[in-house]
Amino acid sequence: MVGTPVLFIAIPLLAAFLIPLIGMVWKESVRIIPGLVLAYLLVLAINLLSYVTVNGPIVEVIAGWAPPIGINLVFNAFSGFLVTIMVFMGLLVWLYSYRFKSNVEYEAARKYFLLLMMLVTGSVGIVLTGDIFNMFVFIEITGISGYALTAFYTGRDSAEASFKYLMMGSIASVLLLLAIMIIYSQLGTLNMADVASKMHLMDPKLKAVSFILFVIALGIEAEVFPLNGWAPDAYAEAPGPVGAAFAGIVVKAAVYALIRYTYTIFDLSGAFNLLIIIGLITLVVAEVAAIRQEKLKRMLAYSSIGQMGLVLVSFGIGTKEGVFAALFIMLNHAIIKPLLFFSGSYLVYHSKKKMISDVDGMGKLAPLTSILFTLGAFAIVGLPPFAGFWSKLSFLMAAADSNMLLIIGLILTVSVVELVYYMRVVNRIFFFKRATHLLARRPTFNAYVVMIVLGLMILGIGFYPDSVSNYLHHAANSLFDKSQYIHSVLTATIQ
Amino acid sequence: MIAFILILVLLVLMIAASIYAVRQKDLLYAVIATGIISLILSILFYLLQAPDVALTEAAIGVALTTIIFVITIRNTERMEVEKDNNNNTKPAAK
Amino acid sequence: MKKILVLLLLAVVGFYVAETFFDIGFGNSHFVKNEAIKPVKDIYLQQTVQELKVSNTVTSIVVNFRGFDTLGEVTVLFLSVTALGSILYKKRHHVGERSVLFSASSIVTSGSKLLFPAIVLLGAYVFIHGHLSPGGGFQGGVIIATGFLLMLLAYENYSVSHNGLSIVESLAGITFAGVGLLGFMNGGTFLQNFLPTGVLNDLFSGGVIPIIYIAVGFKVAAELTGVIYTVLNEKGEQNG
Amino acid sequence: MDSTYFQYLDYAVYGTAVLVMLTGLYAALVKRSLLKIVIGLSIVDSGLNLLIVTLGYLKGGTAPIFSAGYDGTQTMVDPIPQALVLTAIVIGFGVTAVALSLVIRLWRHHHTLYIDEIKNLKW
Amino acid sequence: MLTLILLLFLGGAIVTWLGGKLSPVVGDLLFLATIIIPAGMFFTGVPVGEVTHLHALGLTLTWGLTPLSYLFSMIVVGLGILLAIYAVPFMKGKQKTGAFYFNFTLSVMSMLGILASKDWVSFFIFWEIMTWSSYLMVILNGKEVQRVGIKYFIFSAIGAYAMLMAMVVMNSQLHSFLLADTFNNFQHLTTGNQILIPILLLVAFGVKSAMMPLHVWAPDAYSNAPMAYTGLFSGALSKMGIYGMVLVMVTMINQLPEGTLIRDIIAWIGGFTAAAATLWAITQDDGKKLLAWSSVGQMGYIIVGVAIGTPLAMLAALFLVVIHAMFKGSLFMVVGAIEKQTGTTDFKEVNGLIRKMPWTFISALISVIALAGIPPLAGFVSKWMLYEALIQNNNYILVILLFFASTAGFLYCYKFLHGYFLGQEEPEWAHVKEAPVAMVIPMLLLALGTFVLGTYPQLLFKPIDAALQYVGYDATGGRLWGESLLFSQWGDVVTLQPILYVVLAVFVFFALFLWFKGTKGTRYVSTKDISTSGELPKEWENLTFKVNFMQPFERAIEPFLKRQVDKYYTAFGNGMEALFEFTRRIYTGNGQTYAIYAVLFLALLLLFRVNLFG
Repeated sequence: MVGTPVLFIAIPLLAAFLIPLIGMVWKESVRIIPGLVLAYLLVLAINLLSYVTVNGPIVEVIAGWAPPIGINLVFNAFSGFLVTIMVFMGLLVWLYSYRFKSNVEYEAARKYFLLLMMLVTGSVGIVLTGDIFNMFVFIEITGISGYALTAFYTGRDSAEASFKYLMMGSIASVLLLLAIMIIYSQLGTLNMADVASKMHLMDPKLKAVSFILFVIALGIEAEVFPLNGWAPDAYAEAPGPVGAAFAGIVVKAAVYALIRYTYTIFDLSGAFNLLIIIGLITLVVAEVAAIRQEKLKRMLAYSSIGQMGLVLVSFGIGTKEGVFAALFIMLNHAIIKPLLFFSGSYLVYHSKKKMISDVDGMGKLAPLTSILFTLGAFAIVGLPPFAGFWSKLSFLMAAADSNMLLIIGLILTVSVVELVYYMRVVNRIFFFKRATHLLARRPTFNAYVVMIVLGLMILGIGFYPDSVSNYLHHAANSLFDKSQYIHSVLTATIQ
Repeated sequence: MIAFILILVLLVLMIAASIYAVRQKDLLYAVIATGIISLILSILFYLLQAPDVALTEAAIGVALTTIIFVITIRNTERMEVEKDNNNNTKPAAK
Repeated sequence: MKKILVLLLLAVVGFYVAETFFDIGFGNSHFVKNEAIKPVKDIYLQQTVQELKVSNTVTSIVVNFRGFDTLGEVTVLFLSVTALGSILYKKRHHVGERSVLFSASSIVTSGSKLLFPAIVLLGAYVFIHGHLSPGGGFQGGVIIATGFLLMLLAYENYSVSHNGLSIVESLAGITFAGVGLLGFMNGGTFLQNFLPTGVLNDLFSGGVIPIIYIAVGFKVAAELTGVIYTVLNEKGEQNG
Repeated sequence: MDSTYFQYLDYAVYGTAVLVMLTGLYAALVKRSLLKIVIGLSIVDSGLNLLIVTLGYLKGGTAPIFSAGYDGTQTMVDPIPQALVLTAIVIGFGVTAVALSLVIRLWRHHHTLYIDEIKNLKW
Repeated sequence: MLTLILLLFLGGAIVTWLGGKLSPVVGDLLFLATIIIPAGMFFTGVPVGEVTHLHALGLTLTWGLTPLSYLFSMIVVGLGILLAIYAVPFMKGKQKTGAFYFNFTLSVMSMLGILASKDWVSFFIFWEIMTWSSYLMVILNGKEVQRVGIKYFIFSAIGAYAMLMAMVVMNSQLHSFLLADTFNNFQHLTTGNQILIPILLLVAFGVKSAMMPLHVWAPDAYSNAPMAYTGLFSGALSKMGIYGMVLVMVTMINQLPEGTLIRDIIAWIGGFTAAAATLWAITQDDGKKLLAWSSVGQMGYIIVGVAIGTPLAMLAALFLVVIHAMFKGSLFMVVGAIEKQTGTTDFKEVNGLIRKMPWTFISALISVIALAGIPPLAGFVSKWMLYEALIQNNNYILVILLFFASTAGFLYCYKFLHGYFLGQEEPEWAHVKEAPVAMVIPMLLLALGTFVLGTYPQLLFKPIDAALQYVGYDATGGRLWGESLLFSQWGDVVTLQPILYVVLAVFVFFALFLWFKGTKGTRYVSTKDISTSGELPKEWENLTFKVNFMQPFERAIEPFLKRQVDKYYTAFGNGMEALFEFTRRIYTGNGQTYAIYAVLFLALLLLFRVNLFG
């Protein structure tokens, strides 16, 4: 083992505190240090993930108090998998915006990269932590970074989006605290594994209420339908890379939290049906709203919400195959949606309003970006042989195994809608005449690298899905094995 | 007995203050009412055997939060504009 | 219409939440009566005396048992300062143009001058004795920040060095995280105590807890001052 | 403090806390001024904090501080909710500060705090 | 070997595309190599029955050819090669050549892949690759991309998702994705699924084969794609639907008690498709559109044959599959050549090209005769056998319907031939030259192919026979075609040759006659020189006699034409969009409303807590 999970939190925090100091003497460091930290974390994540797939979960004890007493971090195949994705995406987002922000002043750049790093750290913390209240703290870290990043551009309506986000986030944190306290008042502990092992003792009424509060609170973060009003605004108004980070990192963490509560902590049978219902509604409404969008980023945002709905449905199936499919969709979404955000924000870069019609005829001006966007669009709607197909197939197989024919039919119908709006954009890119004479902005070298890496990953997973399926299976098993989770946490000792 | 009455009075005051804060159109008064809520809260915390929290609430809730609210009000507008008379007093949107 | 709907919804939500808490009960042990349930608080109350030699249990929880939360919490504050700076960021700074809440009379100004050191001392006392008596890093830090607030309000031209603030903030943060990492290197886990714990109710007791709490105190003080300073410097375009 | 009187308070404190929360939430949901919304949210936080601290209260308990005068027999109130509330207060302050800075930004941009005017982003 | 071929196609597609960026000539050469080399390897190196296994995601992908798919893959490869050769001069000087080559190659690859798939997953993968590559072709010229392209894609997606649903449902119950397993264990499915799955699959294949209510994409898509591709599109790609339909019909429907009912319904749909599409074809004034509708109509015939399902009907259908690919390929090439040389395909504008483009005319003539089903060409054989099968099966009304369609078909055949080639030469087209050799030869070859197959149908019957025996038809006496009157009466060796010789003699005689007579004595008048009853025509009035060529007829069928399915789909689509627009207003833009939603949701969940969590 090369490191321990706590470094995922400690190193970025240390760096965050160091950056203002070093920044005083070496200005470029404010851009470079977050990147170095994220790169280090990626190496760490990959190492730990390969260790975990062989040797079983790592439970890290903090402050020397074994789990029911102290806080602990759990790096198992499931959380490790998500952490790896998140850190990787964080690194790519950093790389993408490294030059993107070169015209921004030092002060703004420092804040941007700092907040970006903390956004990733907060999300990673949500996934890693084994403590209910600690998760709340990390949700707040993520939230505040998110609010600030959403409002980063002063010229746009970003403050409005950020305010909506903050309002919903505040409500979420209130409900989350209520739910945490209800659990604590009954079981006298805050440790997830401990709570999970004692959950059956809890009064079913209180259990249901606290679960509902959790669902609403985390649903707000996970962009579940009636709670996701903030999401399209935030995605659309945040800087392009931040939108990608929301789609690729933050939502994943929120969904993780929701799933952790549903699968591990609570033992409510109705919870899975609830997941399916809200997932379906989210999917349908989001896709339907996406087809009527006029702004590119909003369309992508709604599409992202829709995908999250699909993930929830897939988790709600409640079988191992369903979990596998859900993780696969999450992985693909984490790869594809950032690609769409990255390439899409260059396609409409020249325009102020960022309408879909602004992409008209970009195929000639920016062929590579356009083709990458098209690749992303094809992949996300699940056209073979790209990455999205395999996740869709495994999802449908899981659903069919559970005899959910109506759900399959509904989801496929919605997929047609999804296809339509993506194809409309692709058509516009390649076959429409340019409306304006503004010049397209050439992506920076870094942006090209990032987009091409993502494109190659889409192709790679598409042609050789087995490259990731092993990790996915481990992750699915690890989520499913509740008793093993509890056991490994509660018997953890100080290494 | 005294503690009991004190707590009851505080609770009633707290509710009253919160309702006042919500209904008051002058935001400055509303903010001061929230400061009062925090003050009552910190006394309640003390009575509920939570001196640490009481101290924190007193310092943060009463002093700092109120101050930044006041500063914000100074920087923006003092009166809340309600829908009923929006035709007359609502500042024209850009 | 909307008001009625909202009131209705709030009534429903309030009813259920209140019912839940009434079920939980007030003022008595509400934990589920079962042998398997061993509330963590008992362990905390026991270990804070036996192991950590910290008399204020809340402090020992905040700094040691759940010190990780506190690290996150100071990070939240740190982030909110950064966020504030980023949200209110303007290309040109109007240095010295500050919104004036009231024009301070000479009594206020001189009083503030006298009070300021006392407030700072009080704050320092509070966070140094955080492990012994009520109070600690947060409380002390907030008190110090209040002192600065007083100065800022009293003196129109009083300014706090931005760099100074961020140096203090960073150093304090590094101390916190660094002590955590030292524990990681010495004892095996992050934030673990690696110093001798001393005697209960002694000023120099509790191992690293006072150190961390003092760092937290400095950090909170610097951050809150930063928050106030940033907001104060945001001069409104109207009403000024 | 006489604990016998406290049995009458059984529901009063919880009830007040919930009521204060609801009042704040009402402000956040209905009032049109952005600042009023932020005020409402901070009132919700206050109510929540009261609720949590109350949860940790034990009748006849003392503050969880083993000061020199502690004789080792009294029960202590639950320290954990207090520690959590400590964290929650500070976080709440951070969020409120960010919210207010956003309000200032919106004021700069729109010159109004009337929320119905501030919906450039929709559908 | 099969894997290698598919990989060669795929790699070749990318290399072609990149090479085209360097220099157009390199792109052309690479393109031809990419099509011809793997195709050659396919003909020489792939034995029927060889099976390859691949693994992906815990699934096994199985590839191998069966006699049935071999029959279809010959169409794909053959048509692919000829159209590739044709495409190089066709695309010369046009934009987006790289994209054309790329998608062309991928289409050929995906079709071969479909035919080689022995499991549903790879079948679906290739099916979707085929869909999007052909979609990119349809919108390649950039005209009406949002309407035509999206329409095509929506219908393809509906079909594909129906197939996806069917296959996952089958897999969930049979635990196998293998085509053979799903067909053999069909009885193990639950009763509901036994009905559901064939219907889903028929929808999937019906879309691609342009079955009637699902056909609306076809005319637009066919006519909108580049003509060098439409041959493949109509000739081979739509046949993938037929391939799937054959599989479903002979395996699944046969095992269903309701099978005959489904067969009847499909047959009627097919007959209706044939008749209606023919009527539509007649009213078209654009060669592309006419051929597109004609393709839909011909697919109707094939569907009838497949749906009837007697050996003779299947034989006829499969025969028509092959020769339709040939003559329709040839005809689309003809239109492409005319488009290339004159720049338009409108009957009203082009005429009298017979002298300018004689070789094109000859291929058009032969192909049109084959299309119309006039002996001695191959079209006749298939139609005869189809009628015979229908009569044997007592489907008299259907026969009448098809007969009507067939007769009406003569009208558009004539219109096509006349529209382009006959009539007066306009001075406008004086400069027009014959198409390049590389374009003429493929179409001539295909046209002659229909000629040869009309004469020696056994050439084709043998592989069809093998295919049908593979899917379970018993051959009495080793050959199914013996059941047809056409062959049992006259013997299958000489068959139609006497007629052929007579026709050929007449043909040659007229050719010589025209040759010697020459064009002397022909009086040239303007095509617009017609009586106007004393009124002076306005400048913009096109008074070519071809305007309203079929007006009386059109007037007669007007009531039918009014009821287009397309309109209903459009109305449905608009309705949905309005609904969607309404739905998205949920996001009012007001943060408070969102917060109220959250509280509302919370209240609802709390109220229904008992229902949800007991």
